[in-house]
Amino acid sequence: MPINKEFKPKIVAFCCNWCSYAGADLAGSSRLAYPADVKIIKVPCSCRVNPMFILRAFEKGADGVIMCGCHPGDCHYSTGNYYARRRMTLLFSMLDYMGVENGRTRVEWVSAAEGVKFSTTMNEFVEKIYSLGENVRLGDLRCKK
Amino acid sequence: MSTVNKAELIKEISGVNPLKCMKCGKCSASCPSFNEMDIKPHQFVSYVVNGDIEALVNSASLTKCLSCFACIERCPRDVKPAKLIDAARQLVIRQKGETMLSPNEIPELLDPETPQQLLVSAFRRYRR
Amino acid sequence: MKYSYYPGCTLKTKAKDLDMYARLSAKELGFELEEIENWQCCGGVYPLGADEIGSKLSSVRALNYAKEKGQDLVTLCSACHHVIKRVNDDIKNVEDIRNRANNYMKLEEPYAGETEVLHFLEVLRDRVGFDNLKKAVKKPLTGRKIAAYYGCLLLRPSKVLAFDNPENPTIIEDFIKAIGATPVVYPYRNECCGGYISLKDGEKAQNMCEKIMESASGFGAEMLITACPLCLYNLNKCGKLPVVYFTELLAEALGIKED
Amino acid sequence: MQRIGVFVCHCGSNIAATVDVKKVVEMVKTEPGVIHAEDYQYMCSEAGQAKIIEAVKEHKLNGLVVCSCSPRMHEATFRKCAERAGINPYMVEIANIREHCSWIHKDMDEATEKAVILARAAIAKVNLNAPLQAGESGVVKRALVIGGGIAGIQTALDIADAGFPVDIVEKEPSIGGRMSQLDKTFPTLDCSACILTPKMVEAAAHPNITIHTYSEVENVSGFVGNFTVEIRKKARSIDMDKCTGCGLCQEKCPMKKTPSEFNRGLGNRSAIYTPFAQAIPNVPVIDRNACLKFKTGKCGICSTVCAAGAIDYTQVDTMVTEKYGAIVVATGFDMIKLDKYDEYAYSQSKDVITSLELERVMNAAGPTKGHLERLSDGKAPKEIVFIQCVGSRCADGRGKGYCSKICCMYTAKHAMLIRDKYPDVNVTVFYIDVRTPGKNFDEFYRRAVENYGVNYVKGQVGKVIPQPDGKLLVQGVDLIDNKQILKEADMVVLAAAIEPNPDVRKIATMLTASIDNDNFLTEAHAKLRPVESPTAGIFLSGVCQGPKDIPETVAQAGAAAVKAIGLLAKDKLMTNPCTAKSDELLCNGCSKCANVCPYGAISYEVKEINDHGIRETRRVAQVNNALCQGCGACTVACPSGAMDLQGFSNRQIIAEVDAICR
Amino acid sequence: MQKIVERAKELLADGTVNRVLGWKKGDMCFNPEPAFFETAEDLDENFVYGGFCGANLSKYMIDASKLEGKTLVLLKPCDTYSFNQLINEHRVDREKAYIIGVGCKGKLNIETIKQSGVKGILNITENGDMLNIETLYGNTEMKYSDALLERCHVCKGKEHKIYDELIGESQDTSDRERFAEVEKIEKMSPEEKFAFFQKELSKCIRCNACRNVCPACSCRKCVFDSTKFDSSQKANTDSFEEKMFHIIRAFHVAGRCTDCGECSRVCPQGIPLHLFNRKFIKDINEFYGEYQAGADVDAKGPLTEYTFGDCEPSIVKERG
Repeated sequence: MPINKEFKPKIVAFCCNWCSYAGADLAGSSRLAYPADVKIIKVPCSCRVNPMFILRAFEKGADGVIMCGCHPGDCHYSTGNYYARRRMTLLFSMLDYMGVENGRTRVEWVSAAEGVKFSTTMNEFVEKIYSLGENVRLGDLRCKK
Repeated sequence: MSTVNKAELIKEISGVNPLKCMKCGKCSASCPSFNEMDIKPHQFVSYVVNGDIEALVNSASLTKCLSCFACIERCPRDVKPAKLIDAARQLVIRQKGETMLSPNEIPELLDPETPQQLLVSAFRRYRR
Repeated sequence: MKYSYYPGCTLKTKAKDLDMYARLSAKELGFELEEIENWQCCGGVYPLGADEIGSKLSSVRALNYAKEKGQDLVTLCSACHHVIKRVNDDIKNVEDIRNRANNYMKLEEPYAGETEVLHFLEVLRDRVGFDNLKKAVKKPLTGRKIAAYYGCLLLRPSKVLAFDNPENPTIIEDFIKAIGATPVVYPYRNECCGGYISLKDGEKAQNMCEKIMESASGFGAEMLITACPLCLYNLNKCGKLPVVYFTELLAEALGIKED
Repeated sequence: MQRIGVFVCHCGSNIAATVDVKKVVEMVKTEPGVIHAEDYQYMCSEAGQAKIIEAVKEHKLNGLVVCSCSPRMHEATFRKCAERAGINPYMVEIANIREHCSWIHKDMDEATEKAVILARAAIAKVNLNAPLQAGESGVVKRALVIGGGIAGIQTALDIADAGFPVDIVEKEPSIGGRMSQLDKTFPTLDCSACILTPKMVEAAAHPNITIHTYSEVENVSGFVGNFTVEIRKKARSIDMDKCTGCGLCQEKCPMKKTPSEFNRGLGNRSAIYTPFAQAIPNVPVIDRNACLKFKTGKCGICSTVCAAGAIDYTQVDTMVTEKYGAIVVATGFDMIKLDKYDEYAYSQSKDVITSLELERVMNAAGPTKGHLERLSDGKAPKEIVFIQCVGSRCADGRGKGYCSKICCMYTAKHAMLIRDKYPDVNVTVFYIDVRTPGKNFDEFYRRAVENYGVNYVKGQVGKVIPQPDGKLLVQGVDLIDNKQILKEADMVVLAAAIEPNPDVRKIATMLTASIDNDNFLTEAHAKLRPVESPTAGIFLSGVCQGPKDIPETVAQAGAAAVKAIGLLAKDKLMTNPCTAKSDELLCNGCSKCANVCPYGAISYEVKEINDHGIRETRRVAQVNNALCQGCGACTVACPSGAMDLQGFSNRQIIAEVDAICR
Repeated sequence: MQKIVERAKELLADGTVNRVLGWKKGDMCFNPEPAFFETAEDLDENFVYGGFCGANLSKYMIDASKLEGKTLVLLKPCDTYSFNQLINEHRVDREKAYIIGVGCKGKLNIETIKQSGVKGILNITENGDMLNIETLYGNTEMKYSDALLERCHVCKGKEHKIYDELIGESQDTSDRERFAEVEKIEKMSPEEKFAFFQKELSKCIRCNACRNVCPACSCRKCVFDSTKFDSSQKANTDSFEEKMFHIIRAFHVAGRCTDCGECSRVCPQGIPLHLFNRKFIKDINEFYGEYQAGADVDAKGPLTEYTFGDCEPSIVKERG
């Protein structure tokens, strides 16, 4: 697929405070680069991520949304990511069912020690979004001038 | 067919996940045919895991297993070694068409009391 | 009370006693065994591969016959019981086997494991009740020391057969008590008799049966009873103690055995 | 409307080398709510903080955005700074333009653009921030320990020594637990009673410890720092104040055929009994199911012989209600039932026993007075077989999936003790693995093999076959020799798996403490908070949390005590202000939030709600701020959006999303 | 029907219940509507129960639970799942309801009848397995089973899950695979899927009928009407809004939706809205084990439960 040079995707990453946000910090302090298109929003736990936030991001013009949390079993709140996992599985399945490319959404478990994983994940994800191009199927076109 | 595929086939036919085995040996401790077997019940699992299917299908153990289900009943990991040996036997029968019992042999094996059940089950065990 | 009854091949030939005394006793105890029409051989052994289907169909036919009659299915031969009970369990719990079996069968209403499979002993225990059996006994076998031989097929795998405690069963001992005799408990009663191996390796089977006999007589048994024609054949070859079908003793205790 | 100040940090060149900080300052000035923006070399320095305080005063700011390093680094610094400037610390947001921006991007334009966007997101959030106040709640300075085994005793002693009153609730007539049933302990082989009894006495005599034996926890309410617990003291039928513990009643009791629980049913006890000689308290109880007086009304011998007049047949259960600041669970374990393992002939032969039964057999106060003998015929055994992992590491639904951890060591101990005392007895151990991780543990096991000649066979036993002559034929396998073994033994000892005390599920439910499928209580964090339950104020001691040997149990008991002491030492608990909050007007009362709350922080109240003038009585969710840890699981589970998280509200997060996607 | 009326009158008369929640005759034979009856006369005059009484009355019990005394409510087998789910969520008070489980042999869809080409319908009467249809242009007939609502073709069974007493016989009318339609869509390419939903959802006029009728959508205040998410109701300006609305609505009822089919039944534009809910149900069954909301009053529900070994969200991609 030809890559549109003009295309600057908007990518929202929800990171839980305890693992993934710290993993992103580690990626930073290890100078592990990933594209500037990714913007991180801190949440206390992946279970705080309401599917409506993800839909909202798409509505407002995001081209990809990724959620990161502690590895299952390591949640700071013991069980939060288990609930998040079910919620996101169902949401992603529904988006796929409606014809939204399933590469636009992703969940990755990143621990506070996995700076490398954070960076590789973001690089992969951004590359995927570039290959998919602009999100037209779920965006509110009025928001994307 | 490669050995990897054969191992997969054995897992499929048997429905057994050999990786669940913790090598405790309770199958071999329970087996009434242990002494007649060249590959022992607890070893079936490693042969499948290591893909050494050739040795397994050529093993005398194939016909020594009595299907008494003692190993299945007692296995603490739900591995069911007898099912693996059954699957290996199936593999031989299905792929090579080999049989281990010919009808010609039968008359001399019979005695007046031989029940049908014995013939039926022996045929099912030794050939298809 | 009427049950669908699956006799199996051996009960029509070498094990006629097992069958005949069961029918007579059933009548005496107030239930009836209605033989399934056109039953086919169960195959003798439970089909080996998880992917096999054809060899399970004869069991499914018998099971569906009972279902259509609205009856429970009663078996007598251990092998038939083992095969039919396990096939029924597959049909009930394994979707793939259920679908494939039904694809072959082309029934008006698919068979999904509705029939309950009971061994004759289970009928005595769970439907008639050993207490009631005891009351029906006319000639109690008082003083006779009898050892039960279970074999493999009725007990294992216990998750499916759910017949009795697989390592320490009591159903036949309770039966022996009900007909007035004294049960002899011995540890080899659930060990294998050698099964089909006796066809080609008679010696091996003999060794195994000897262990069983030795253990039983060591604990004071005078005779063995069993439900399986193949076990009876193998044990009899060893010849140490007499071996009979449990139904024969049942008929004797009920006073309907012709001498 | 918020009056926001934005402070962009250079972090020396860490940020300023890649992000055009001046440009960021210019760009954010036009954002809604922003009154003031400036940059500085090091915002976190004293001088930087002084600049913030100055700006707050000068521009009457009430919200701050600091564009700097990660909030994990300096959020606390800037919150304190805000407090000094006179604004609420929760009116501060950090835009992470170092770790998430300058350090990972090279292109200045790109990094600057991203920094602006991150700043905008923070500004959008602060626009919706509300001042939050950390709440306070009091702490009742008293602890409850549930379970009076070694774990409970140790925890209680440690808390009591720190100066806090502690109550122990034990359901049996005496404290002491499993350890009191043991003969010797590994790896030093001291006599169990010799080291346990002094601790029991110390606990009984400690001025800060109250022991409720023959008692059970019936109800728990409240939350960390302030639990209310109802304890049922079962009728003992003895006046504890009058009884002198002389033991005459037990001696004279005619009903002596009740299997002794303490001796694992291997011996009998009387209907009026103390479980063992060193029992604390040394006051018997009457087992009303066994007592002739209670069964038929006739007898009363114990009452007649009691000089102190302590027997009271009319006693009834009494309830004690007490308040506690902390609760420690130390409910311990029992052996699993072996009814599903009849291949080992446990129920068929008296000479097949469990390891705990062997402890009683070897104990001088046990049913055989410490003589090693067969329970069937009293003969001395010559051949003993031990079978490991009976019901442990099972995935077949018969036993437990976990390793019981203590069996390898106690079997080595048993084998060694037997070989030491009876050198003519052969001991064979069938094992799957020998697991000896612990100080001096492997050395201990090797001693059993090398110095005592215990025969370790790698392999399992398939069947134990009782023989007509009373011997036991053990059919096993030696996996190293690849041979099946038939061994005649006189005794077989089964290392049965251990399982948490079955009562623990009921207790966990009362405490809203989480519990796993094996009935072990779950710790707050497997690595970092191993002695705390996720439910605040509940601590875990001993095997209730997972299999442990005595040294580990005592260590964990001490750790649990320290955690409890740390809590009790506080006068007030500060609560995290970022807690969930339910909007009563929107709440359906559907319980979805409570279903996902890991802390049991959500309860329901039926109350009158004034819904825009309409008064209605309905069921609404209430969040207990002392328990809520602010994960937010409830906010998403809530269908109506009534539940929201303070500090991370739906609108705040959506504002960030919008700012990023703008 | 007469039996129901007689019994209802008895229960009103002896004070067991204060009112009856049932269906009253509409202006046409095929549009009866839910109604409360408080007198025997009202029942005699206006009560109706027949093939067109598809409306699920469970949701009305939320309000009825707040009224004085008990309400007699008539529930069909599938309605009882909704009622159970509402008990589970504490939205209705079991003590305030007297439930008569009424017989059901499948409910009729007037649209199906109309689509078969019948015009100018005046009256429809049930006659055994047939429907006699009087029209402006003469009489015609149609098989009852040919005019069923979509949901009746995937009937959950003839058993009432909760009731105080039963009147009338029920019948399991299922004759289609419940998930066949969902599977058909799943097999489409992303482009086809998108086009399908684009076409269906562009019909939406945002009348909120689906939301208002849904027994799971019982929030005091809908998130679309609240300021909590900044997603206040707006007029639809392009199909995007409708996508959001329907995904969010389906997600809000995921794990709680009993698949009662009311949303599709009431949609004036004929959008197959059940395809959203049923997709979630199918996924839940596949990922987390069979689950039927409302079958068990005490169930926690799949979205407020978890297992350690749950599948990862990436399964969506792997499944293709």
